[in-house]
Amino acid sequence: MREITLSRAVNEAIAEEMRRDPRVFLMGEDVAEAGTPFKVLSGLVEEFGPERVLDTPISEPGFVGLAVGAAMTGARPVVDLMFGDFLYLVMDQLCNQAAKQHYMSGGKLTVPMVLRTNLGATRRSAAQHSQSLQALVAHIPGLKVAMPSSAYEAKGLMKTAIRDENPVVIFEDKLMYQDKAPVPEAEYLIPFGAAHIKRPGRDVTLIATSSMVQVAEAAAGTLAHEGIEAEVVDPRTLVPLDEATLLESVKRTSRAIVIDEGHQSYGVTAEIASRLTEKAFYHLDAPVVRMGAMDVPVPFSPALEDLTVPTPGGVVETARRLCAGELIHAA
Amino acid sequence: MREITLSRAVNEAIAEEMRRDPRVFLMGEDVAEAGTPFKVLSGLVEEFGPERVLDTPISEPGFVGLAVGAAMTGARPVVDLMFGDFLYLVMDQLCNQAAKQHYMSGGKLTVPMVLRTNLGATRRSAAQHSQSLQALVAHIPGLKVAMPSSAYEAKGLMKTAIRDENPVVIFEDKLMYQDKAPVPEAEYLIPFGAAHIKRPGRDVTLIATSSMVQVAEAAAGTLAHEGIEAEVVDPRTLVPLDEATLLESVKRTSRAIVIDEGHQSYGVTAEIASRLTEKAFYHLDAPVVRMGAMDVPVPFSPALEDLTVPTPGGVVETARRLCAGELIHAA
Amino acid sequence: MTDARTNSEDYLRMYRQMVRIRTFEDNANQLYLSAKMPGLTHMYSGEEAVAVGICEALTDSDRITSTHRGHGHCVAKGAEFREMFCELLGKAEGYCRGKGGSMHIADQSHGNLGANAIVGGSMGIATGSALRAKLAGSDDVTVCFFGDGATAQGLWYEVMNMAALWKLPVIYACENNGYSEYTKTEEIAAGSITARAEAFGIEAHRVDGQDVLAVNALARDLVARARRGEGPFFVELETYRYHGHHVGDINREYYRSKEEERDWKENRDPILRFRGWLVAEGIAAEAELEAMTAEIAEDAAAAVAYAEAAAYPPAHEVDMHVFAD
Amino acid sequence: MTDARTNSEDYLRMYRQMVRIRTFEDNANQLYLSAKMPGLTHMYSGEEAVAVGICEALTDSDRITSTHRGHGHCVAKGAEFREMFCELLGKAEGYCRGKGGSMHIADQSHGNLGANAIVGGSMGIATGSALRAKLAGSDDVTVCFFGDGATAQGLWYEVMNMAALWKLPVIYACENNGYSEYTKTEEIAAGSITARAEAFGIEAHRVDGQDVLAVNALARDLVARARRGEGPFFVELETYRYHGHHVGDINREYYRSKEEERDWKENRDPILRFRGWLVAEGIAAEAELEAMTAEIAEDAAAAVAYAEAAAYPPAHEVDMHVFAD
Ligand SMILES: Cc1ncc(C[n+]2csc(CCOP(=O)(O)OP(=O)(O)O)c2C)c(N)n1
Ligand SMILES: Cc1ncc(C[n+]2csc(CCOP(=O)(O)OP(=O)(O)O)c2C)c(N)n1
Ligand SMILES: [Mg+2]
Ligand SMILES: [Mg+2]
Repeated sequence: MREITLSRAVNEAIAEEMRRDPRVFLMGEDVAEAGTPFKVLSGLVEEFGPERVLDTPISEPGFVGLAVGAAMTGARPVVDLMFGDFLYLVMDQLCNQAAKQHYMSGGKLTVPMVLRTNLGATRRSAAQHSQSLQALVAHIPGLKVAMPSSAYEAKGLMKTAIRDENPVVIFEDKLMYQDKAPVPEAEYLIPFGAAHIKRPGRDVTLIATSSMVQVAEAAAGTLAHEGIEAEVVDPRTLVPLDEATLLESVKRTSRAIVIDEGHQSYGVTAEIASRLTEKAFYHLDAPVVRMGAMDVPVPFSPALEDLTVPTPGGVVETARRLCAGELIHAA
Repeated sequence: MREITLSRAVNEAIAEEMRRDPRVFLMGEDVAEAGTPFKVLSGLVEEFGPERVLDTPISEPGFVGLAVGAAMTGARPVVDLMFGDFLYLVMDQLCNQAAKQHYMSGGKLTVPMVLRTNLGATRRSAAQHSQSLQALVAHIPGLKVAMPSSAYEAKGLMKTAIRDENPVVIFEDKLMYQDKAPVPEAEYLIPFGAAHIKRPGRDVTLIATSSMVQVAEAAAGTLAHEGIEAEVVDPRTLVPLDEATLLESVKRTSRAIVIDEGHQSYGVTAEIASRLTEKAFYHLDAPVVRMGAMDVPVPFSPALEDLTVPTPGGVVETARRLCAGELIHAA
Repeated sequence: MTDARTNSEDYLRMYRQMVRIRTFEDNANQLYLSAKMPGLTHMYSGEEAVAVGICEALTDSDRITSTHRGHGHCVAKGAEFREMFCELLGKAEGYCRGKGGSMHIADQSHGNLGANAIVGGSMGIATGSALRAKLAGSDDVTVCFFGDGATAQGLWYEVMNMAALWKLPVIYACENNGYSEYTKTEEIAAGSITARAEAFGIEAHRVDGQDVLAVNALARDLVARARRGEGPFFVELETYRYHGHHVGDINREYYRSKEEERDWKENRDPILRFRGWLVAEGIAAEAELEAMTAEIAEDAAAAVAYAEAAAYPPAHEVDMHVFAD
Repeated sequence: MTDARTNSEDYLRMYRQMVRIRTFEDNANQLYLSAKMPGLTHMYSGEEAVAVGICEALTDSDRITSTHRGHGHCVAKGAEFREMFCELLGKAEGYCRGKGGSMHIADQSHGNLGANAIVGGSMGIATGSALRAKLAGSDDVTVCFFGDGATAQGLWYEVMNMAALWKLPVIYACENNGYSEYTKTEEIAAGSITARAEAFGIEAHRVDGQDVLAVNALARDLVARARRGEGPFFVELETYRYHGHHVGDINREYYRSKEEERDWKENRDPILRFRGWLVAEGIAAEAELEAMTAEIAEDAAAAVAYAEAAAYPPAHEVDMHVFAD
């Protein structure tokens, strides 16, 4: 199968959906000629014209608000939010307005919009351009949250998001834009709420999101050499969350590590660990281990930044101890 | 001891600190003559004058931004955010600016400010005036988060917050403003990170925040009649979190229910449950039970709204089943 | 269209709509005072000429966005009493199945995209609706209602800039009733509100919001021009709310005087003024207008009774409508 | 004070500061190109007269807030090369112990409250600093630097309103370099930027940002008036950035032409212009200025070398400074 970059995959997904449905349009800062700073959207304005690929002023709350209103009245906007860190600016439009319209109107209004944004540290971008804020939006009822882990997921989830009748937030890992993966030429969609077993294994389950799937896979590779067969499971969407697949895996392996690049405290790993514990308590050999980012703003210095996120080495070490029964004594 | 309302307690705390420290000032919408819609701040403008009790325009991001700048340069602002639901509007100023200044500057800048806001549903205020958004700010490193559960805590925690060198978010329960509790005349402070055992018990630990402490206490009362001795523990601050006291209790009772009025998924209950599970796994008779608000926007209709939050009845029922060993089989 | 609105039928319809709003609000206030209504609500009484003058210039395919003080816009845009009262009481037959209540009442079928409990919160929505119209090549216009207090929200400047850059068919209608909550406008708004819109290259107007004919004439003109792609526009409407900020705001002398309130009610009431004009111009007789008022009062009473007796939504609806399929 | 700044010493200091900024940026760019600098950074070259003209009107107790393009402000407000380069390289001796980097560089000791990676993000901070000055009865002034693109952030309008209502000693300095990232200002800003400030009753000025004397004269006047309680003020400074949006933005012909860049560099360079004037007025000889430039180049080279050799912060600092005690 051909291999394309994550960047290309997102571009294809949006282009295909724009060809299919004239109501779909794109807006954001420097999305047209510049094709975004990450060049993900290059070529789209040439095909679809400046009416459907709209360069906006630097007004995040404003243009997200416009997207909500456009979506409520029949359009299907895809909004580009250049950095996930800017989510803070649009929380009111996203969480008070978009997320609640359908419910508040008793089902009469819908807000079919997609907010594309990103996550991920270790790019030396410092505290305001490196955050992984998926926990904030996953907490708000009415928002769906997708976390593609490779070009394949990026394309399939984006297409599903654009067709969804609800506001969807998609987090791409900004360090993965140039990473290639096999992506079929033929059209496909990836349903929301369907976790994917990236690598089967019987000894320990590594549940990892987005950027952390690569970390988990690298760790699983190393562990295999030591005779530990780690299963890597990618939930693909946080909302809806495919509890069944996660539970099935953990019940089989009896051990789990949850890895996410958001801050650990009050974050994504807590929710997933809690659901596993609630529903697989007596299958667990040890408490579910959480590995999130450190609870510190992201430091600029490379010497510090690399310490703040989960690494393959860290996962290997933890899995090794977990499988050796060492973490049992901690609790 | 005299009993005063939570509203009065907050008022006293702020007045005392304003008398003590001329750098402390208050700002927000209708905080002066009107004393806020909840009348919590009545009388302060009369004592301290309009220069230290500033009525602002309806510009939440703006005035929170002003507070950050004032705090960075030597003042100690207390900002009134009329409804917790407006947190979405100020997230950038709070989370990108206030929370990170100290870290980003390598310890040189500090932001000693307090953001007073509220939480709580069942007031028939619908989806945009009823949210309990503590999980969002607890997730962000650099912010402290206090959750007073009665007039006593409201006063002691507010005074500590005003003296803290960091940005602190305090959530008051808007349904409790008129509730009275014994509050000493003499000055006192309540340290952050010190949980309080509100009621001792040996059979099950009810960890409850803010509004939910009353719910837990009511449940404990009922349970006592049935011979179940529930221990009610109030963490009082989510950040810092007093893990030690929580763990000590749970290790003693072997069973825990965590109750918080925020949405359950990706919320506060997940973090607390996870920490208990990680560090008291082998002491637990059953998985820690989480009781958050339903994952739905808050509905207006009283017939629906009351179903969305934890109630004493619900806690009693859950505790009963937990103590009877019924929840063991669920997992 | 312009002609159609200048005939007697249209005048009477405007009058009727104004009286319907006033009557709706009196009943809503009564429901609150008799503890039959859950929560609080914000009365539109006194501002009727604004909503009616503007909405009468719109068709059902034109959209509006409303505010926390939204009953007037809702009635003016064509909503029914029954579904409105049901919504205010949290009943299943309400416009939003009881889930929205007063602060989120919406009426899709007549183009009302909904009240909003976030001050200024609908400015993006209205502008986005206008963007959709432009992209889809549709000629509908969107009116964004908001109060003077809402001009302090940064969002407004962001969306005005985009509306001006892209020539969107949106009209920003600022209901300047002199107060935001318990504070006078001049204490929280520096400079000039019209100048703020003009700075973005947006044509701005100021009009007496108590004069329904003046409001309607301006609105018809601007709506027609917006349809032709000459928008956006800004209108500041000078008006007044008779009640407190919300129904529970009873003692308000600390922020505004009884004389001021009396002056507006006695000398500038939009309904009385229009009524005087209708009679003086021979368009309607006093008795006819009385009868209309009485009929509306009956309608309202019947709708209230219906709503009081109506059923709450069943418990299982609590987790419906979180997501659309 | 006014007099003091019109003598030769002050002219030469301004010249020196401009050259220091240019030199700093050339070195920073070199560090990037030779892959020695982590991350990206935004060059201030071409805009030196803005930062220097304004900061030379300030004292150490006056505050500024800076932007993502912040090295110029930092140097102009008095910072040292060594601590700056250390910060850019993430070293422990940097102004922020390596934790902030280029986009968050701050220099407390000289009143620089910091660069900001959120466009417009420091507008509240600057205005709050001015509020603190007013409340504390202190006569310092705060200057808020931001770009033309930042005028699209709603926050600006919110804080201007409060600054105007409360007469705060803050000066909003908009560095209009014609672009926000890869988009021309006229495509994203409707109407007039000065009119936007004026609508709030704020006195607004436009000045040639390549003329350090014009900038400084205006700044001295406004700073003095702000100290006397006559603020706030707004200044739009017409300027140009020579490099790309950031150091990695090399191929930029799709959004601006080489001719345009050449024209600004050859005909409007703030350093060349000022140098010509200094020589023509007999304030300095060419050779003297050459020597100054050479000396600055040496300083910079030494600082770069120092920073390259300096230590990274130790691992244990990673969770220090999350909270202050
Ligand atoms: C973002 C936000 N801030 C504050 C409030 C509280 N609040 C509700 S109405 C109101 C005053 C609004 O004034 P104005 O816009 O003039 O409308 P009016 O009530 O006068 O019709 C305020 C401050 C809110 N609902 N939303
Ligand atoms: C809130 C926010 N939105 C977008 C960005 C991405 N961004 C960084 S600089 C920039 C352009 C800023 O333009 P301007 O304010 O004119 O400053 P200049 O770069 O021209 O100095 C943008 C869009 C950001 N950092 N913050
Ligand atoms: Mg008003
Ligand atoms: Mg610019």
